[in-house]
Amino acid sequence: MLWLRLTYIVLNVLVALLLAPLLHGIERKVKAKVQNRIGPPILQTIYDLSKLYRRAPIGYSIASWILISMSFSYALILTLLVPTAFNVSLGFTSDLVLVIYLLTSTSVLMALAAIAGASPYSGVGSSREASLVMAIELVIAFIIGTLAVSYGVFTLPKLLPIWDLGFKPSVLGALTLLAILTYIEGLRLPFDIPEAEPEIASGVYVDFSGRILAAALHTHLLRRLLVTSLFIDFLLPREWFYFKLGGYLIDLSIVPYLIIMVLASVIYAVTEALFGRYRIDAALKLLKAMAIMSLGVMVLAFAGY
Amino acid sequence: MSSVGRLDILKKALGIGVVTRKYPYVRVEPPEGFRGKPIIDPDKCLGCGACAEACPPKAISTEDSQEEGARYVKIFYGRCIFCGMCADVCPANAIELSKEFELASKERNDLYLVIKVPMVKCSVCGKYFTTAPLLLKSLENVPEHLRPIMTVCPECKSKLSSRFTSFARRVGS
Amino acid sequence: MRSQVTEVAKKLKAFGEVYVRDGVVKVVTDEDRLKDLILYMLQSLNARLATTVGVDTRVLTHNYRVIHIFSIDDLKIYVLVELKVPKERPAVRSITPLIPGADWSEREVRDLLGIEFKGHPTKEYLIRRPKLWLEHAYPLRKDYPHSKKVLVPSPQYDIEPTKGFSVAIGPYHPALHEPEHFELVVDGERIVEARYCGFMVHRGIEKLGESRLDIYQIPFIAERICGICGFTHSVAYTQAVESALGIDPPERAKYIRSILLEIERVHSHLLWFGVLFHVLGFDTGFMNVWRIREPVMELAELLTGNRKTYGVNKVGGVRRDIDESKVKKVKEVVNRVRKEFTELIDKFLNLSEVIERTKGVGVLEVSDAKKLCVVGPNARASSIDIDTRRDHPYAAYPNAEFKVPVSDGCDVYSRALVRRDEILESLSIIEQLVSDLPKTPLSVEEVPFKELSEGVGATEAPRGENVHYVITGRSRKLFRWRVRAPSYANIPSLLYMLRGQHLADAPAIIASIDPCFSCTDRVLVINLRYGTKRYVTLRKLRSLGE
Amino acid sequence: MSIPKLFRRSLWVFHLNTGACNACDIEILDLITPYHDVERFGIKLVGSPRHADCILLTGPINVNTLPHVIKAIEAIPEPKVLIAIGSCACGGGIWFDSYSTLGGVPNLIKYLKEHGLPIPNVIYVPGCPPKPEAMIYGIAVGWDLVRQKQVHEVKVVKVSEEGVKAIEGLSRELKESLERFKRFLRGVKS
Repeated sequence: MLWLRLTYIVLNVLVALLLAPLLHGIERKVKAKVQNRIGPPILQTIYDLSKLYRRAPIGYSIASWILISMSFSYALILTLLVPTAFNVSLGFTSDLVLVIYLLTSTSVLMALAAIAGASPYSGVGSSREASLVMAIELVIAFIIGTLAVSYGVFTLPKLLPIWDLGFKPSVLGALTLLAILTYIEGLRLPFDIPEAEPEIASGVYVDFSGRILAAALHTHLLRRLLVTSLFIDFLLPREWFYFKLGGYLIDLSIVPYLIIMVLASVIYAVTEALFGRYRIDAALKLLKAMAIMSLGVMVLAFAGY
Repeated sequence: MSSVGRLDILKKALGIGVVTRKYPYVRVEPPEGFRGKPIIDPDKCLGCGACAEACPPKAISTEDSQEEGARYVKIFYGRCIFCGMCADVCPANAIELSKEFELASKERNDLYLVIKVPMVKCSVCGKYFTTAPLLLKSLENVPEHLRPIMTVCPECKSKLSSRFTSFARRVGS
Repeated sequence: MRSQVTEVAKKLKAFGEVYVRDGVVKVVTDEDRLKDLILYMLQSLNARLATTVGVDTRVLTHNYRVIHIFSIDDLKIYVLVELKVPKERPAVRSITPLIPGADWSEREVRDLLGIEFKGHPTKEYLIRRPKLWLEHAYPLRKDYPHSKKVLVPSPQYDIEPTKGFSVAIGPYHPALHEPEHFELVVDGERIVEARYCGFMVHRGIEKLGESRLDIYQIPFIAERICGICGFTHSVAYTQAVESALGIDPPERAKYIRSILLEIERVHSHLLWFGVLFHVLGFDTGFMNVWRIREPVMELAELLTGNRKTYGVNKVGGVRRDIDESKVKKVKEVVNRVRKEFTELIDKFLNLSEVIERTKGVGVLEVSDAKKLCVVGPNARASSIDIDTRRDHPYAAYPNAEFKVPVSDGCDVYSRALVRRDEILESLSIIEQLVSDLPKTPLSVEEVPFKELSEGVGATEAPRGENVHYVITGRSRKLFRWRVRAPSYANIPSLLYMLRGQHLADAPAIIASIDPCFSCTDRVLVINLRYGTKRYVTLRKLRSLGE
Repeated sequence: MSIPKLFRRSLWVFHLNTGACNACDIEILDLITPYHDVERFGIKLVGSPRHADCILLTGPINVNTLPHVIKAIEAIPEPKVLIAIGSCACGGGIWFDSYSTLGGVPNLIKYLKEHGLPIPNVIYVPGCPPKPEAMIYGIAVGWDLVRQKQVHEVKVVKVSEEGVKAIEGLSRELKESLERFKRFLRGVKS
């Protein structure tokens, strides 16, 4: 059975790598439809990334090359931990801490790589990315904290899905906050401040080019996919979709997972099309309010509800 | 987060639907009177060069080559601003602005339209001095007996006339 | 109007000889009487400086001339203050200490003609680049051939490193589709100080107008001064030449000119709304407003044969007619644009994040606006009620009633409101003018040419008052042609607006005055992001993080 | 000299205004709006030359912008494409011989050759300003999607037979009258 688990894990990583740009393509298509235009083909982001991977970077500093490849590999490790297409993950105790660490460090490494670029735009972009992501990760940490506290369990596979572990008001609060956060974590429009193209000329990415830029964009898309699938894993009862085939356990939960992910990106795209961009201080004010709420929910969890 | 306003925007946007024109798969026809590519009609062109004179960006140039005995009127579409001054000043209405606007090209040489106009030799010194159609057109309003003089180039004409006058003075004195 | 002109002329006699010709009063004065003449005009006549013109008249009178053009709005007249400048070491007293608005035009005359201005606050160049331009190349002097390049044979490309930590917006910045350059010295996200260095789009328009082109070809170069408000320049130019030669174009030509001017204002303001929403990140607004704008462009293409450069104007009249079928199409497009625009624009403007990023942002105080002689929607948003269509009526505006929207909000939001009302006014003007087009020929038969006569032509461009000053030369060429575009007066006001604002709002503020840099020949260079390598110290990183 | 195969499906474009009157620039922005929407071809406007594959150059390359145009061209990773938009870029426009402009992309390429700098593939899109469809057509020509309509053309003006004979007849007549006049002169002198 070990080799079956291994194939699932490898498949999991591959599907995540391909699904992230695909969902972004769907988002761009839906956003275009809302803006009364045809919009790019669904596979457009995959074409962009494949073109960028084949192009050599120009005038890059070694520091940004190393930092970006580190952040890309962190994102790959993250796909091992969070079950996306198949209900399988490494699943050792307190892997949630690693999930939070990896999520935070991918964006911090991106900010550091941007500073290495030494242009004023990337400097400002990295400062925005750093401050924004700190606020978001704080809220995610509180949410995962409440889940762990309310169920007394600190390994991810045991937490999934929430239905079997019974419902508590604190868990409900945590999950609604996580739902809003999956939108913000993806740095979608009101919050796409670090790479605000018209303001600071795609701030964080301004100095990357060719393969480095491809890796940076791919990491960014992967993070979006993983946080959304983290949220969906809590709700999706994957056991229903198992079925036996000659002694082996075939996991078909990829089908509902894909349907929900596509639905989620359509909803995200429509909301993104209807928003302007917040200024950094307005965004931080909103995130501070969410942090206080999530702290309240955590206190609720400690109190035992 | 005034969501009511946003939903109206969404409703209106979806109501209008996709408005993209699928060019280049669908042909786009510019309206009447569109100022497109200026085209010279070789049957009417006299090679007089009035258009080269009037062209604000000097996109039309004329060049006489003595070896081939022809004047080259060249339009460089790269610098043409499609203003229509050449069409206004052309005495023979040989230039008119077509509705053609797809002029993209990979080589700069493709952007040239060259009109080769045969020229006429001066019957005294044998140098090419004007184009044949221009000479024929200007012959119409020259009285019959003076027509032969039109085939002499300006320099020779001035030399001849100066010799005539000096001779006349000598005879007169 | 006659009495006011003679009355002003009598008052100005104390300062020098006075010449009067239909609405233009010229005072030839000298340096010592200049100061109190300017003070007199500022205080009692409430005049506003339009621009300063430097003319190389060494061929005629062995000296240079500097002419300050003032506009007295309530009396509807222009006053030209002329100073003679010696030939050897050309220098004259500067009026910038009295009127800050004259700073740029005086520096331009110094750069291009080599006339020194005594007492001018800054020594910085405006157009020249010391490292790029030849040392003693003064292009606007008559002896300088128009096709002699000013480029130093082998310029080096080292771009001066930024002083302190400054973020430069431009020259190739996605928010601004033109190469303009603002150096914003930033502390964290807050702008401490803004420096503007422009003049990258300087194409030597005035020199070409004097040398290679004759008065019939110049409307085409005037139209390409600015790609968005090109037709206002060509109308201002033709009116300047017509007032210099004493021609009065037929009524129908005036109506067609006004109709096309208003069509250009509608498309320019709609474009501005799109750019503002794009800069604020609200791309759906940008897409929708530009979708509404597309029929206006196609209407212009139907009427004039080209979407942008109308090419319909010529000295003494118009080259194309608007016949019955086109009038119907104009009315149809006007109704459609009005319906769609009014439906959507209010929804876009009261979105919470749009309001939050435009209300109270980029404030220009009324006193600053007056001091800098700001024009157009910027001035009208800071409660200065000036509009050339009403103050110096031209073309067919006298027989169209329209009100001039003014607001006292002084910020980006009120500029948006002023522009929204102006679009609706323009649409109603187009409807009024198109419905009763008079039956007259399209242009004057022949153009009598007078040598060495002056003319001032002004129009209300979408961005403000647009002044052209013309001296006619010999054989249908011009002796001097001066263009003062509206953004020329608006850009200095930007430096007041940008101080103390958020960096994220800088593009929105810059876009709020709708700068048209190719209008003002003014754009500039920046230290390109990969120009100089500079590593950020830890202390700087922390200061960034606040 | 067309757009490489690599960019057939995804062409990232950087807009470089070298002192243009910005009629072409707002037509480039028009390409993104609903009526023309070039994103359906995978074309995207990017904020930094390093991300770009192709430069949309407008304007007659003003002297003051020259250092930055060269920096921008160098900053594009190989292979790079340059599309000259509008008559200012293709041939210098009305200001081709002004003292402060280089006079369009042909002179820029000559300048780059002199200084030994990289020369990109060039596509010319004439027009003042070119219609948005003309720009899409230019990119389609670059992708070899469509046949290029605008080709170098030489037209010869034919003169009618009797016209040529008339001219010869007149010049023969003139030569005879000149001969007669010379004989008359010799007669008078002797």
